[in-house]
Amino acid sequence: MSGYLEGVLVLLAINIVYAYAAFLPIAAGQLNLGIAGFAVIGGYFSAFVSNQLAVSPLLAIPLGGAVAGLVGLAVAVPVLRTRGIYLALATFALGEMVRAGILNLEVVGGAAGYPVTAFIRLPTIALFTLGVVGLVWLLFSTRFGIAITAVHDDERVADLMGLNVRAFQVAAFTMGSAIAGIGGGLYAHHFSYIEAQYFSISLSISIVLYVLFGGTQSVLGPLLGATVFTLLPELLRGSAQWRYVIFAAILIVVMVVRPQGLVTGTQIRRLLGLRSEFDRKEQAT
Amino acid sequence: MTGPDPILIFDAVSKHFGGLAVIEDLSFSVRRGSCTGLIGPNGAGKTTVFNLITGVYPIDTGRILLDGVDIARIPSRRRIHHGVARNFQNIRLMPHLSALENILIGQHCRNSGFLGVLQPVNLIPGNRWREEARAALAEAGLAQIENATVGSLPYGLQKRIELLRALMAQPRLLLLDEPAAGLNPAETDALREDITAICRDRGITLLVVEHDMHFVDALCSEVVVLNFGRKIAEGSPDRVREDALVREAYLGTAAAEQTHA
Amino acid sequence: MLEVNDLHVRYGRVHAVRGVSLKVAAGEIVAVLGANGAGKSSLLKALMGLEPADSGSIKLDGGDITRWPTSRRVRERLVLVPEGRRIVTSLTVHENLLMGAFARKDTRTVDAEIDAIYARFPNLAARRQLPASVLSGGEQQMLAIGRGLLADPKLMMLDEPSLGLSPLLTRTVFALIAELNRQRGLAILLVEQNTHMALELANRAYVLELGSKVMEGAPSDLRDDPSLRDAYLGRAEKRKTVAG
Amino acid sequence: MLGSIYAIVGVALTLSIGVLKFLNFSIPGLFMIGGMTTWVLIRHGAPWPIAALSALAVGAAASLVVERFTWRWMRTAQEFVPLVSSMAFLILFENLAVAFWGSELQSVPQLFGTSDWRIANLVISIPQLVGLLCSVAMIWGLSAFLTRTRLGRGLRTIAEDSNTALLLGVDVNRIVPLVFVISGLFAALAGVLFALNYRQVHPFMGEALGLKGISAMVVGGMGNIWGAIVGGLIIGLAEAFSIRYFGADFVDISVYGLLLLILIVRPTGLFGDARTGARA
Repeated sequence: MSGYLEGVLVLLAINIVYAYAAFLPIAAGQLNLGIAGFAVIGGYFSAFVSNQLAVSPLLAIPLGGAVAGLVGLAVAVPVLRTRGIYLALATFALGEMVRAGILNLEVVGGAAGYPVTAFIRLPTIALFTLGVVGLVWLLFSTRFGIAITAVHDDERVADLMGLNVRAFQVAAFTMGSAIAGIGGGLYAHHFSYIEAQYFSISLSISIVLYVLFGGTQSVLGPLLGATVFTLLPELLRGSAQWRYVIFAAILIVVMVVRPQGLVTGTQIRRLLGLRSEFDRKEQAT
Repeated sequence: MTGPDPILIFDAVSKHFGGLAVIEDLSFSVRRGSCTGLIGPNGAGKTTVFNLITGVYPIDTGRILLDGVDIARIPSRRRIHHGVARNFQNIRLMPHLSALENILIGQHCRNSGFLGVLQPVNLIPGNRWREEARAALAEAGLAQIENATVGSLPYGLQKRIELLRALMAQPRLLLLDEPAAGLNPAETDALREDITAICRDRGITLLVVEHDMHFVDALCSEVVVLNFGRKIAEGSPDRVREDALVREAYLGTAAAEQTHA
Repeated sequence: MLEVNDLHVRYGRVHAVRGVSLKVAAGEIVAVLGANGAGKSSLLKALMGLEPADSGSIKLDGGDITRWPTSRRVRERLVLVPEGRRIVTSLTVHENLLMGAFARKDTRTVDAEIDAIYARFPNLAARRQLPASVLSGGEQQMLAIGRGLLADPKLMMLDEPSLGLSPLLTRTVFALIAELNRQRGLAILLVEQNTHMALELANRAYVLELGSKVMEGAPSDLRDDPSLRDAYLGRAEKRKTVAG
Repeated sequence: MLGSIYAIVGVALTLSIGVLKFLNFSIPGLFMIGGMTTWVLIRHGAPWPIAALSALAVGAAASLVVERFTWRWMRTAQEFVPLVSSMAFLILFENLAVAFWGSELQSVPQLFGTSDWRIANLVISIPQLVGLLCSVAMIWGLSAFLTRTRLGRGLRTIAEDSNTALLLGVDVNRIVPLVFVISGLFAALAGVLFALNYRQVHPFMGEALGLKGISAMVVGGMGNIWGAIVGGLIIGLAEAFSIRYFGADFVDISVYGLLLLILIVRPTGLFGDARTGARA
């Protein structure tokens, strides 16, 4: 495999992990603009552990995810008091704070960045990605997935139906944070180097864009969104800035034409042959 | 005031929004196994009564007893566990879920533990909960729409799915807010027969808000009449019909003007 | 003046108005009756252009306005006093009245007209500089009607003006509507659940059921029609018992 | 001074949030467009007033494009779809700027010579003074416009309920672009002031400043114009203090910490519920 191809695929795998990190809270109706902040926590923590304690990345990365998840759990309770746009801003502020905090943390190199000794290649990363996708997929085939969608659709009715709305929201937020941490760990261990500057609000925004582009209503949405967004710029060639220009333009157009994202639950059911007369009617109109 | 064997007692309940009293010192009871109608003019507070029972709004003063338990002190989320389920005046299904998944939500209160939540209902073909929900849909003659996204269904079908969702909670007390609104006379009759049969077979007590007096007459054994958040009459539909205050509330006659002037 | 032909309105999959035709002549009071969900409010929204008409036509003074934007209809003096009054609570009472004249071409007499409204509703005059959120339900209805009048309507449509009002206030509002009609020759299209009072006021009435027109005629004919009682599922009958 | 630039960006955002309930992330991009256009025109020999006015016009025009592709389409979509589209516009504007002018830091020539005024120990530069006066005048004018004029009342009606506004004959689809134009003007003005004052522009100059502008708006109370100004000053002060007492590295921590704290404790901001102009 050429180095270029491996590079693209690694990026793809990590972006897919990030996309699921954003997807879980979005599926519960919360826009987390602090994904990069949780990724940076998981990245630095796993790097620190594998550097200092010579622990295998296979252990250090999930550990980093767990720490990011714990931080997510700790902040979820106060932060989820806010809603809608305020929640998006609070998570954004949180992400920026974390990043700024690590920039000042001399033990992991501060603004100079932090070299990572251990190194993982595409197969390991692909395994982690498969694991994350599989877990989220399993989760969404349980009552949990239905409940999360119910909380997203109508919090009031979900509450009256006996669902613990707050618990589901905290769970989705926490799991999303943990997955973001895993993504950060994968990044740190593949590129052998991690610097906090990279994990900016722009990264968080692009991750959210993957999900909204792919569709927030089905487990396949983030996978599709991250894939298109990673591969499209590669296919477009040209200089970096023109790629971004075309890319942003495509996104704007997709949001106008198809604000629900590329794939929806209805389409998934149709794809699986679970169609019904009324869905067909919907398609016709 | 309290009839024999009440399942629900409203005891001196008041509710204000800002300075406006929407429910004032309201007391009434619902007899177990009965079908009780809650009627009154627009804005009389009928839906608010439902919202107070289910906890959409907290009450200001008073008690709401369900089988002797003051549910007004229980968080809204827990009340369905005590056996109260409802529908909504403007259908509130989960638009991104299929018909079947919406009904699965109705089961949640019977299966809400950690393990219950993590049951892969969509993976294992013979899952008990899934089969139960499918059977309920099939029984209602809706088997063919189980995978339809509910947003795409016609109004009448959505209303029936919402009713099924409430029934899935296996309530003791079912609150129906204008179940016949927007249905034509034939659909209304069919709905009335269905509701009567279901409530009789499963021992469900029914409290129903409805504008359609024919429907109320045929369905309900007792009626409570509200106006301006107060009870102005209660009794059998025939007796209420003869009540002078009820006539005024509906008519705005000279007598009513004096009352409220 | 207003002529509606075979109008259909759909929201998504709900077919709210199904082929309604109606007319309002100059100086007439026309009532539209029907149960909850009969399509009355959807009809008004379509007449104002808030909901697009699926098919059919709406004509005002002979000109087709079916595709006009709402603001143009208001400029042509077709005015709706909406259900629930829709007072702008962050504006003062006075500013709300000024908003009523927003779309007017001729604004010379606005100040005098506002003074006339204050003279008619002293409660509003007393609160003119307060935010409209302090008004009671009845005062809000007065303000909504006053605001509607400031648009200098030739046809005023009222959606459930008695909703949430006590019987006494309802009578006051209905008396005002009758007076406006008599004094200015203002044409009125009234949507009401309070059948009895609407029929007392109206010259003609239409009955909607599930989005379709099921009946039309003079109030006296409608009152005597047995199927109207069915359409109202008993309530009309009861009213009549007491009225008689 | 930076505080007053935050405040102007904050006002642009506030207008969008207050009237349209739309958190417009393209505003940092419009800020950058204002700054970059000023630099480009001055570099090509335009006198600075013409450069500044043209920059304002370009900013307003770009804002109109944003309106066409975000607000107009998305009144019915999920609440964060317009937010995301406006973020996409930010990316689009930034990378267009990079594509045309490169990503380097560019400097704007010194325009006002040594025109600093010295009053006791205070040094006041002319562009700073002009900027301050400009911003106060524009904000004052805006709030007068919202409270006193017929159109201002129309805007406040749209802010409360756009359907009611329609029923009163307000042509919402014509007035909303006006809001975008005004907020585009404010954002571009902030960019022009930044370019003339700090004499440095680059394609990503909007990000940090725009994010601080959003913070200013939230701290002050979304939708409240004077609140946005106070919020801008508070953010500016928080920066100054953290530089003084903790060092420059802690600026972001304290600013975003403050934002987070205020969101959690008082999500509607320091100045209560958000109604544009109602208390302006």
